[in-house]
Amino acid sequence: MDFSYSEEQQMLRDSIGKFISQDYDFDSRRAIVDSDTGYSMEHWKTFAELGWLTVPFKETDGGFGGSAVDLMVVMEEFGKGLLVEPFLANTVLAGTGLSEAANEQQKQTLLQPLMEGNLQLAFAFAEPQSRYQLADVQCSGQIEDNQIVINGHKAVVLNGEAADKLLVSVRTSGQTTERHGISLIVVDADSAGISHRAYTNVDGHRAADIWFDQVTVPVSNLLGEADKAIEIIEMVIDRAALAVCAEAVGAMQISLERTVEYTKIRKQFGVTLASFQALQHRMARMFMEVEQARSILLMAAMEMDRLDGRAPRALSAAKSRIGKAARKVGQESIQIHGGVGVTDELDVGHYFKRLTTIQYQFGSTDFHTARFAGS
Amino acid sequence: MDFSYSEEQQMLRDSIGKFISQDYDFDSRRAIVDSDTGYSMEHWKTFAELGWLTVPFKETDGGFGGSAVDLMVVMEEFGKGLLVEPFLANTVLAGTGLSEAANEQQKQTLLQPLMEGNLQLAFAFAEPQSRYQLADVQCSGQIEDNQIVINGHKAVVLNGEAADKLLVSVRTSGQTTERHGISLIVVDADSAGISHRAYTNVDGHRAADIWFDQVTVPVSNLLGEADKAIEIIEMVIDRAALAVCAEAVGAMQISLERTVEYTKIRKQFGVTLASFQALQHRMARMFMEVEQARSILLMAAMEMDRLDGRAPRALSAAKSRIGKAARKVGQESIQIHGGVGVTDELDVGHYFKRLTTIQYQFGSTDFHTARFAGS
Amino acid sequence: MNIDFSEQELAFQAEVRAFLQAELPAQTSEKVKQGLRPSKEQTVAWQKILHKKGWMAPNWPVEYGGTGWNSTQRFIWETERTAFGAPEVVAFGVKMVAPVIYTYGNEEQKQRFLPDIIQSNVWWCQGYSEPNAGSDLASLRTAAVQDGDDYVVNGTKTWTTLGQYADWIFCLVRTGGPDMKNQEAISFLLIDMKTPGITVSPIYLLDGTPEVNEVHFDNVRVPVTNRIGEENKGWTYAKYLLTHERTGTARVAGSKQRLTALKAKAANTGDGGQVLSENPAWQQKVAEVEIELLALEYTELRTLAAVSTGKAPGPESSMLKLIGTEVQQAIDELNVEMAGYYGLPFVPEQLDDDYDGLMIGPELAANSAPAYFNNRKATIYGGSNEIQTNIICKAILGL
Amino acid sequence: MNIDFSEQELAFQAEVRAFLQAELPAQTSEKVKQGLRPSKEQTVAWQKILHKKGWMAPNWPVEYGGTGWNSTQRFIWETERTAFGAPEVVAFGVKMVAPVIYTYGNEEQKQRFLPDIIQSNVWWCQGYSEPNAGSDLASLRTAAVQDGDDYVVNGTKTWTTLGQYADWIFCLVRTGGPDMKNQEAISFLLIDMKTPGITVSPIYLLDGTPEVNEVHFDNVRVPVTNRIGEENKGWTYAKYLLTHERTGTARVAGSKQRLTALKAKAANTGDGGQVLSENPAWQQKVAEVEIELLALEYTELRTLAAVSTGKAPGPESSMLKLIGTEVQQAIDELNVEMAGYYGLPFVPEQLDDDYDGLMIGPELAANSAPAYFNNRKATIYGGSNEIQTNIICKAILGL
Repeated sequence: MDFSYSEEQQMLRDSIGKFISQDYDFDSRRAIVDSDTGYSMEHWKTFAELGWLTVPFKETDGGFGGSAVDLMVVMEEFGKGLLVEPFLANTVLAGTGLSEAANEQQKQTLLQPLMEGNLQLAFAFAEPQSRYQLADVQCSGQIEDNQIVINGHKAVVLNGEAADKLLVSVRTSGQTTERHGISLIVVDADSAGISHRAYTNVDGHRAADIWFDQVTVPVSNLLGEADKAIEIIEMVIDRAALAVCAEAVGAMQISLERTVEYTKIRKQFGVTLASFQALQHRMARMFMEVEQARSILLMAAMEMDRLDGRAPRALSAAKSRIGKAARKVGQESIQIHGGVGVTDELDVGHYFKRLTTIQYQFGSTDFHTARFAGS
Repeated sequence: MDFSYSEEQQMLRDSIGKFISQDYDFDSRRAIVDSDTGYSMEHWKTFAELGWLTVPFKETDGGFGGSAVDLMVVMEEFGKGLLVEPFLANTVLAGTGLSEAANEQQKQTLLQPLMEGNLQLAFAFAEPQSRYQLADVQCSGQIEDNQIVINGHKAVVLNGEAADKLLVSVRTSGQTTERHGISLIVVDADSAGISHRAYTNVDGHRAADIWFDQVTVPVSNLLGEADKAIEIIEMVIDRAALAVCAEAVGAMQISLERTVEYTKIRKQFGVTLASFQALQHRMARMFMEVEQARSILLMAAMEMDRLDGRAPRALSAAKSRIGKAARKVGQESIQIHGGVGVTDELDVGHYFKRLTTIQYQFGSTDFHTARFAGS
Repeated sequence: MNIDFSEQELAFQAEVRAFLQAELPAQTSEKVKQGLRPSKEQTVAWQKILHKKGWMAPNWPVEYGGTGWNSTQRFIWETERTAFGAPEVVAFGVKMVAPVIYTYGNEEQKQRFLPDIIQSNVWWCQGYSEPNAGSDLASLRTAAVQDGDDYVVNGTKTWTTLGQYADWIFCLVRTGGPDMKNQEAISFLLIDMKTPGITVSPIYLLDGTPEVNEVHFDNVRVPVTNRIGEENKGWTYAKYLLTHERTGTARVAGSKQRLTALKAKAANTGDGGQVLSENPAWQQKVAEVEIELLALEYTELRTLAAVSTGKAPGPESSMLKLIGTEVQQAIDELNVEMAGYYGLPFVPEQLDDDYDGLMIGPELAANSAPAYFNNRKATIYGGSNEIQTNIICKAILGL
Repeated sequence: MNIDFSEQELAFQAEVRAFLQAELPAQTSEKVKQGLRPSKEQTVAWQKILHKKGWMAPNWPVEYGGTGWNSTQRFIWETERTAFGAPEVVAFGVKMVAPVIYTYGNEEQKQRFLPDIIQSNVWWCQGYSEPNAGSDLASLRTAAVQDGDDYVVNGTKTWTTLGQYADWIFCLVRTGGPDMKNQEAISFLLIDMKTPGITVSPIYLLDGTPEVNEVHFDNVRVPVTNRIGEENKGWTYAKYLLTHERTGTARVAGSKQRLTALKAKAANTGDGGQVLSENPAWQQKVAEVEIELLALEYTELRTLAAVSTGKAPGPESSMLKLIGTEVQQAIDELNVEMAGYYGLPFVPEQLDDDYDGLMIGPELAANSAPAYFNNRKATIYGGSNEIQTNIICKAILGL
């Protein structure tokens, strides 16, 4: 057993930490969130240059290594800075899909430019009715004469507006909620028949609802085999869940630090907030939440790298526990700050918002608790 | 809407309060628990003389009035004194069964002596496999030639040893867990074929497991119609659940008082425990638990007296909420007391024990939460 | 002890329902049912309808225009009002400053201010909190120095809810010398927001709305006649008001209405081939909130019953505020959870009355996260829940 | 970063398993698996087997008879030991007084006491707490006054676990004058329980067992040579021991074994025509405890990893104690809940080794409530969880 980071992992962590402290303070982030695109192309290029966009990919594909622990290192640091650049949508979601299912040619035309920062992707898997069941796919893909005709509606697609290409889950056979019959297809975002409504999420990330009306693509745009995509999709979503778990741990750490600092400065009734034992004990509980969250995150990342089939159970344990911690730490950080905590101007509220949305992405706390119990 | 006690209810409450403060202090109670029978026959006669044993019965049957609110008044006071006399087994469980299902002759021979304190009864409804499902009855009652032959095993029968007669639920037709086919039968405790193993429960009450081996009684011992007893049994158990809810509210009030008092006296690190804000806030939470428990108890008792079919839902709300409160208040009272709280010598631990068993009698907290949700 | 309504009470209930049925504007009630705040115009219009009916000020003494309702009637009114989706009246005038005016104000002040309040001609806001004071109201710094017939007020008030709409503000200001104890140095002033030297700047909350404001006073002249009661006795009046404010903060009726809506919606929300309302974890969570609310309803009824027998609303009102806000926030959170992925998009424009574009997400989803974020304030303002806990410790448990 | 065992570690695991398979007495392990305490004889017999194998004192330095295991080996040992139902060694000797003796004792004391501890010839108990002192260890009153070559000890110690079995007791006593600060007036004494003037009286706990005792000292003469280290420096040694004691209090392996047993039993427990393990509310509760325990396991592993790189076990051990005991108590409570009505009967005789009467209730049920009641102590003793929280506040958060 070994709990230490490798030298590469330490360097990676330090370089992201340095970037955030130098180039990604709270005001810079706010300007990015408020900008037209919602992310900084300049930063994105920096990420590519520093090799961060290659982290979750195998060395054979030209990546950094591709371990879950590597991904965890990156996302935890991103969480500390509340980064809104579309790393999750591109590198984690779409990237894992490509890494697992793309053929050599697709890797050349999609994965390579993705790692170089020259291609924007989105992974369109959720639908208005599907909630967290990945096999609940109504979006249809009719295969005929070497073509696939897509119809349907994909919900809350991260990076859905900026994406050049979409990876879309469609039903090519079988009934809604059947595991067999789901396929993944690469679609150009400017194909005829695609319309979308873009928006900013409450956490500052960009997303869009996307409608497909008789969108036609060649069969060669299939990612992996037809009808057999469900396991790929599950791997992608579990990976994304791990990523946001790590992000949450980073965000919680900052929330805790900010709260403890604030209570040491802020006075009420002539003494600092930190001198109230009732608040002290609640902050101690926040600390334990962060530590337990960090522990189960490590467990899940390491289990994921073992490739022995226990990853989904471990991931569900982590998502469930970290969801609980994110809720507690987020809510308490606001409550202990008091009035100023609910204002837009203080960063702690923005950590709270992200800690909230993470609870409901890629399976809610309850969903993963039940999946764990049933496994 | 009226939240005040009637004059009779106030007198009833005061007379029980007086009895407990004069004749039922903690040491007297301990002596009773440690005695052979586990209750005081002298006290029982006093209860009869003061009319307490008639409280839950209709005036037409010679009772005090029989409202759920009346019963609540009695049990809340009993809870304050942790009374172990078999009021719940006799008056509430068996008594409600008789009140609801007995014919005139049975009322004469059973209900009258019960109210007079001259007959000990027990209500044998649970079985080793049944948990909280009242229709899960395997104990069989074969009806043949004006006789019923009973075979089976009843679990944890309150007052099972002292009882002169047992009210037993048996399956006279249908399959296990079927609602139709269950009957209630009066059985002499000394009938041939009955064996039992008696014990004291962890809360100081007496109970027994009882085995029936070809026990034969006349058909006239049926209580109500054959095969149709399930609704009577449900009413009995809901009534008993209300009774222990009220008992819990009384017990919680004392637990809270003892804890608050103790922290005001007990010093640590040179100051009283009461001066630690972290403990203060936890005691405030205990207070709110007791108040919320009292409120929902009132609600359930009043709904039960309306007889419009909403009683089970209201009762489940109360049992669920009061179970939660009993857990919290009991555990916190021990923790805040510290070491002395886990010793046998202090009363607070005994309140904790009773607050624990109440959570698992007549449907656990989870059972009633689910019943509420499904109603 | 019973919970049945009398014949008279049932008749009152019928009257209330008939009134709401006939008079409540549909667009307003729709907005309320979605958990949104009606516009200033919608609010004032509804309050004028209430006044016409004579129901604007149930909390006032009859002599000033109160309804004379007993606690059961008020309970019926709140229950029905909420079920129909009628907006709550804005509290600052009718529920907050008015009781202070009719209790501690002089005859001239009553004549001058109360009619405009009950007729909704004047919008009031509250100037209590200050930057860096938090729940510690007694430590305020906004100073009023007498100069002839006026006070000259300087300082800043914050968390002034809907101050952007307000015509008048009631303020706690420091009139005593620096050697005087805080609580004996404070006066209660009524200030016209149009007075020169007042500027209002919005504070954006986590949901992006400028619901609260900072109000800056720069040499603002306020006639001494606008002071309520005695100089340096303002803390007494404010405390009276704080207790007053806390009753009713349980918002039981509102939470019931929201839970009903939530449950109905969950029965139509997909969840892995089933519906969310059949999911056991969801059921349990909803049941627990519903049960807590049921208990709270009876805790409130018990308190009201005690008040109606002449007892003052005591420290128990702290518990109503505390548990009431916890229940509200639990419902906020259930709404977010129910929305699933559709809790994420922030599309405030689709909440506008005149929005006719494409809707993102199902009903109740669009405002779920913003409402959850915004309403974290509920456990902070009006005396934070920590302060309420301290009150319970001191005043009830004697700790 | 990885969690695989090395070849060497796998070999060690195999050795541990083979040893336990061959040497652990069946009756002892059966008792442990039921959550019961083995008798004194069973405990000592097992500890002598351990000593024969050289595995009695993994926490000791090798020079005194320690195993020299690294943290992974200790983790493997604890996991396997618990899975097989081997009793924990009694901590007072080998884990508590011994480290103080070999760290602060003189050569003669080491020679005299350590062999009897590792060979389980002498049963030790602890004399720290006093009536009315609680978690405030520094405020103790038991006094030792020097008289010639002896101290004369007077006072009372309490919560002395298994003091009825003990041959020796280690005590904190007050040796300094009344003007000296508590923490600079305490010495650490080793006392033979057979010394005249010592009486032991049982304290019955909520489960009816006399697990702890009061130990009274009435002019008890203790040779000055039985003092560890310097006079009035005892607090230093005790603090060292307290930190030492807290690592391992997480009891992760024990809780895992109990959860496994609980889940197996729930699959055979009827629940309304189904089995309890299929009940969604039950599943969720068990899953939450299991997940918490999984996180705690890794929190402990992280701490051990830090220790193995040379860091002292720091204030993080407070968290291990705190969450570890909460998890233990959660499992206690699940056992009671699983028992349903059979959680009620108190039939302690059927837990005896030689009981052959009728059994009331299913396996695990009989001891469920007594164990739950008894183990409420877990969050109180060894420094209450409130004290651990204070340590986290001060030492980690700097509050």
